[in-house]
Amino acid sequence: MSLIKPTRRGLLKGGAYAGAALATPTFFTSQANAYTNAPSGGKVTLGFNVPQTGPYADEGGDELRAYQLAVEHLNGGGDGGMMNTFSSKALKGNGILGNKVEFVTGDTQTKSDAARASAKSMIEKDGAVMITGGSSSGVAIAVQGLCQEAGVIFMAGLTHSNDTTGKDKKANGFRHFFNGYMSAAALAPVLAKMYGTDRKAYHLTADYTWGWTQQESIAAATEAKGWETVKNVLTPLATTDFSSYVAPVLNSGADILVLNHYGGNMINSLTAAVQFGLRDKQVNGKNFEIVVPLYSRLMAKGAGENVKGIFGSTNWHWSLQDEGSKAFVKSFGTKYGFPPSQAAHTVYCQTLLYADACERAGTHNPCGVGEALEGFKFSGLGNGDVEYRADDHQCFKDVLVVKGKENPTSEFDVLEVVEVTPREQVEYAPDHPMFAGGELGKCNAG
Amino acid sequence: MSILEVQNVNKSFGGLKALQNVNLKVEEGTIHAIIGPNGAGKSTLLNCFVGKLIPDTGSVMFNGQSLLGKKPYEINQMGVSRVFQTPEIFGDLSVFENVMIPCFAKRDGAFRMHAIERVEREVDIREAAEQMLIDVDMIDKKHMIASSLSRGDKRRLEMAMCLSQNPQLLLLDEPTAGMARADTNNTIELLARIQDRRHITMAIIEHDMHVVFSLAQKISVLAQGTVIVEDLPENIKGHPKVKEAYLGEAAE
Amino acid sequence: MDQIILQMLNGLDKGSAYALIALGLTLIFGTLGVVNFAHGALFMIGSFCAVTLQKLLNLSVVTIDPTKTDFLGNPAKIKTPYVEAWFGPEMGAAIIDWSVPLAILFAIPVMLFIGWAMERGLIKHFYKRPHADQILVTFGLAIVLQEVIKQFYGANPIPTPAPDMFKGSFDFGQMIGFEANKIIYPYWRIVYFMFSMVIVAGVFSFLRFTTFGMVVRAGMADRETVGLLGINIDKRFTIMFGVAAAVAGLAGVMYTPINSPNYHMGMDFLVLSFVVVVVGGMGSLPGAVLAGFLLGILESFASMNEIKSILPGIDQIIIYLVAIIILLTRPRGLMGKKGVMED
Amino acid sequence: MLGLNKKDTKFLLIVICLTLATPFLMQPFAEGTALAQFNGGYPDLMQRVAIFGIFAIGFNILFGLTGYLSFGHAAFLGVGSYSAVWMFKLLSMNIIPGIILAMIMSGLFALLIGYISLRRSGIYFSILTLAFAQMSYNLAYSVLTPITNGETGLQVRPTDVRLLDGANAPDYPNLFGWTMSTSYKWELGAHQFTFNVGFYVCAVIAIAAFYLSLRIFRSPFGLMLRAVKSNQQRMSYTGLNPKPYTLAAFVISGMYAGLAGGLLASMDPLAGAERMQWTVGGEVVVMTILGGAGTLLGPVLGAGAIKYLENIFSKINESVLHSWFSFLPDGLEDAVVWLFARFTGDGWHLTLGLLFMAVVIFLPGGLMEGGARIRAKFGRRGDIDETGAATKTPAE
Repeated sequence: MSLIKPTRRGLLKGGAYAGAALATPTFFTSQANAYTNAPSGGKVTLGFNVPQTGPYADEGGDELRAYQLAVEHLNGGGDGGMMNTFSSKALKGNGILGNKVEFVTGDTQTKSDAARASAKSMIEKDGAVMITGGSSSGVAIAVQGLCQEAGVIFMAGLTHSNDTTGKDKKANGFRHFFNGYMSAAALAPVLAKMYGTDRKAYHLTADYTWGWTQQESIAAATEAKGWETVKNVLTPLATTDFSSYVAPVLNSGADILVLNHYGGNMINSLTAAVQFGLRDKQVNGKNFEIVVPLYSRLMAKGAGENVKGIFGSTNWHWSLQDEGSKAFVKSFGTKYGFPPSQAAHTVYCQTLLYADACERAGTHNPCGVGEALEGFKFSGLGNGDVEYRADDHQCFKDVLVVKGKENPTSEFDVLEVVEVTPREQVEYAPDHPMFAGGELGKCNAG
Repeated sequence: MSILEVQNVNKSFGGLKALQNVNLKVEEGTIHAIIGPNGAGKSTLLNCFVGKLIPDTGSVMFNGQSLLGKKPYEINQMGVSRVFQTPEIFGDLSVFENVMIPCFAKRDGAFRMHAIERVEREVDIREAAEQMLIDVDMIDKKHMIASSLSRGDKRRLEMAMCLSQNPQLLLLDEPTAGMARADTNNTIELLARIQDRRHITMAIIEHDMHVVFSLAQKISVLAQGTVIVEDLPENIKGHPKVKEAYLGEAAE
Repeated sequence: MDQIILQMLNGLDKGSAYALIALGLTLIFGTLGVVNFAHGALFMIGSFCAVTLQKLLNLSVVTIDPTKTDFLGNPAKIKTPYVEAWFGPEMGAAIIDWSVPLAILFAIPVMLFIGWAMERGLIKHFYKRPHADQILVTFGLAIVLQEVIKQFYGANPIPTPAPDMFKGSFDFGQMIGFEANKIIYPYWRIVYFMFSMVIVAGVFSFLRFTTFGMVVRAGMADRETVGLLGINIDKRFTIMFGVAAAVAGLAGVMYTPINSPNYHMGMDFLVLSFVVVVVGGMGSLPGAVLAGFLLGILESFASMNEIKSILPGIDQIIIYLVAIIILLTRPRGLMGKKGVMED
Repeated sequence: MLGLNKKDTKFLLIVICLTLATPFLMQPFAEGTALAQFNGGYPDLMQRVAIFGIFAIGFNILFGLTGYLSFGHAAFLGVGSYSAVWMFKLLSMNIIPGIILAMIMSGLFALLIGYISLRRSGIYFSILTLAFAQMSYNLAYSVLTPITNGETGLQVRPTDVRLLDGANAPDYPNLFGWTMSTSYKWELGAHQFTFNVGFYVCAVIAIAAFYLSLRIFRSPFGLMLRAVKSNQQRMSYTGLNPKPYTLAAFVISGMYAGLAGGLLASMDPLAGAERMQWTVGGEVVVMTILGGAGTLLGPVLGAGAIKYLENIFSKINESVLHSWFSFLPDGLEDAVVWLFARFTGDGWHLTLGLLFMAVVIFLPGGLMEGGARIRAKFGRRGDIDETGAATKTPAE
């Protein structure tokens, strides 16, 4: 065995962890590397796993731009962006822990299988010590599970399902993005204020896990404000023409339509709802209204002027005027010529937060990094004062309630911020029933 | 003893009566020709024998068993093989494989899951198939792809395939159609030889009277869906009804 | 009752989209015997004809307005479309407003050309090849076409609204004696239905009443014989390919206000259109249209709450379920011909 | 040997050698060089190539031999994966019960779908299988979530029952204690080779699968299947019932798909509904045709080519390109990088589409024909040429 020597790299939590006799030769312990893909040679590799083909390719492209910007800033290039406004000053612009930051990219295709394959190749082939990105909850949960097994950190990208930090939470996974519950908690008071407390809501819900959790959250939050949920109709993911789901709404006695859809589904269902003239109607003596709980500016653009005046929530928006947001928009806008999306903002923050945690922990070891992130309080990255809660690795921060802008001044000016809901209002107990059933487990360093 | 007995068979397509009260007996060990003008219903009748069509009324008995409602492969397994007007062979396979398949069918029945055995080791089958190819003078073309054969060779191959099953009754649908005179004579000779050697009962549909009168021991004349005469070849030649049927057609 | 009428309308509307796509696909199957997996891509390209025209019409003169600023704090650029500069603001705005209907005029020559080029450049060489090869090559072409579109227009859906006058909806129920708000239907969907009827009628009368069409139909039935008559059937088939592409393209153009086009939409419609064609029966044009409407209507009914409460998830599978039942009870679909694509 | 003739034995031995040497073959470039980007010798990709190779070998038994084109084989892949993961959850993390159940369940499912779909032929058959697979996918994604865990996919959890596993049993899929993810690395100068337990499990099973398919190709049963493709009418007038033959081929290929699905889950214990989508079923069709339908080795090559492209080309982003072409003058560098970026990274689909078209146009028999042509050009007709059935002559 002088020539063949096993190394930790590429070892996905092998027999060593399990203590199985066959795969636990003693020479494992003599390894210099204490965790998966420990950086060597003054370089550290991050894996950016985003959708590059399929319906979310543009969102993935925007994420990739933000990642490149973050890497540039971490390595000391550019204007430093939000590194200058970030409350933690551990980052020095010399990479991470003195290691130059390099990255590899992959295509999730918005499919769990492809996303895991791509993440695995980053871990096994390229030696990535952290995986980040994604544009849907299914993918995020799948990759998060993989990273837990492989012993690397996963910094989730765009994932809004309660499950990511609920029943599928993992010790190695961290989510900066907000979730269905937080959307609902932020949105419900505004809706009650705008549309009154005596409303009857009709839900159209995308028939898969994310849709269900969001619908559950919205229904619960609005019902607490006095609304009544008349009906919840599940729509197949593959639906392109929502007419047959929208048509019965008017006759149901409901005066609000909630569209628990995202991406292409959202554009098509909203377009159909507006075409059917729902918003011009009076029901129960009130104006009929439509609500889209989760907005994405990139996607909302696809619905054109149908979004005008429609309420929803979003994680972040480029028009925010705090110092962090302004620095990020400037830095991103100067480099690419247009303002960043919320997906870009999230993944930029995630990259910075990871780098900062490494610096503070003094290691890339996932367990050390995880410890540094758990309970970490920070500000200066937009969204006010933020905390990465230790119990479930969910970020708690202010949530934006937005509305489709009536008179946009440019093609990026689709949404306007109606209210910045403070963090306290969207917080929940870690054992909230909507998030129950999962266990964080122990951090895994490979 | 008659091997095939057809009684009062009727078959119509929509309003068209293709077969009317057809009665026919094929004696064992003979060559029986079915002749008649175009559109007389010869092919329809043949299709009723092999399970491609089911008669509206009447019975078709083979060796005392009814063929009605049986699937083509069941009828074949009972001992009836058919040569088609345009050769039906396995075009993608080699000549040798074409002949081996009926040998397998004969030995193993309609279905057998012999997925692990090797074709190479099936010595009996290979020998039988090779002998058959020698019999029909095609052994030199053993490895050719069937679809690349000449038309005459294709027909000869099809005949070999049917014969290799050693059927009790061989149905031939215009076996010499489109052949040159020399080929036709070869075919006649081949069929005669087979009949001589193996005593296979044959029913032949044929236009070429040369073939018919060279081979047939009995002839049925079909016209307008019904058998007008069934007799020995020498009696058919000058039969007035036959003349009428054919002349009537010519007059049109 | 009002619900049933409403879903009937929805079904007709969905059905007209299915019928148009299937019609074009059947023209290619029936005439050329080619399994065209790029047909969904043709539909997608049609949609992008509308997008392209909209972009062209929105080509703008850029002037700097120092009084306003953009998101970075630089002076804002004000864009004035050329058409507004040329025809005056009102006329120009009206032209832009009508870009989707205008795109029909734009799409017809484009789609005819694409169809012609596809047939001459690629499909022609695949008539004698196995269906599997045709599938692979057209599938490859579909991917290439959609990737090219993605390079130009990105992956996100692009809004292409209907003209203002068709934007709202009208109360169909009141017209036939129901209460107000019982049966509301958008204008544009009525337009879409009418439009598809016109196209279907146009294709059928073209095939039935013109000599050209008669030759093509004869060629569909028996290509060799028509070829023996000394008629150049190949040339006509090429034209039919162009027509099929144009039908798919027009279906795409008019669909844009209903479904904001994205580069991926062709694949979404691909499977569906094959199911429709096969349910209708290979090689049968009326079958394709009939199946399109049948599946559209059944799909709409399956999504009714009353039905979903009895059979949860039925709307997920209804199309496939119907396809299976029809194919098992009618071996060649609703109106299929014997021997077409059965081997 | 092994019931094969000399040629086939030699062929099989070559295949075995190639398979076992995959960690070297797919890792030809030294680490740290620009070409290292093209190395594919890491566990996940090697496993995938082997697994999709099995999937394609099985599909080829149906499509290559009988000519029946199924678009629904993804359903069996999915059923296999779900069954395997359920075994991991309920019985044991040992992959044996999982794989066995995967094959049984997919076989039963194939029997049901095949029995119904085979009542039709040609495109009608294809659409029936497609409809079944799409129904399975749609239901697995939504209504059947309690069984399939829907969008997220079925995963193993620490809280699972796992009746047969003791307290010390590994938490990850293993073969009697050998976890699939264990890898050994061998550094040879600048080269790095990875030997992964999971890959070798897949490889051994793939060789067995290949061997079985070789036997089927050479058996009377295989001959009958080719007869089905060639002329069903003649077949039934020859006293053979085509239906059970075709159904048997369908079930066998369904079980191959189930085996592949079970292995996928064994390498990575998560079963997503996307595995049942028609695009996956289409992918195996494409792999088979691309490699060469009806040839023995072609489908495996096709599977390798597509998986390699998917995993390697999609990772070549613009910064990688810039690092390659940095020796060029700035303006030219940007232009070259721009051009290449159309075909790699987020443009990898374009390369895929162009590859399909190029192969079908220029190599009608798939990649195997390309190989045969190259050999012909060098004036040598190797043994594999005939035994591999690469040429149009049927291997008897």
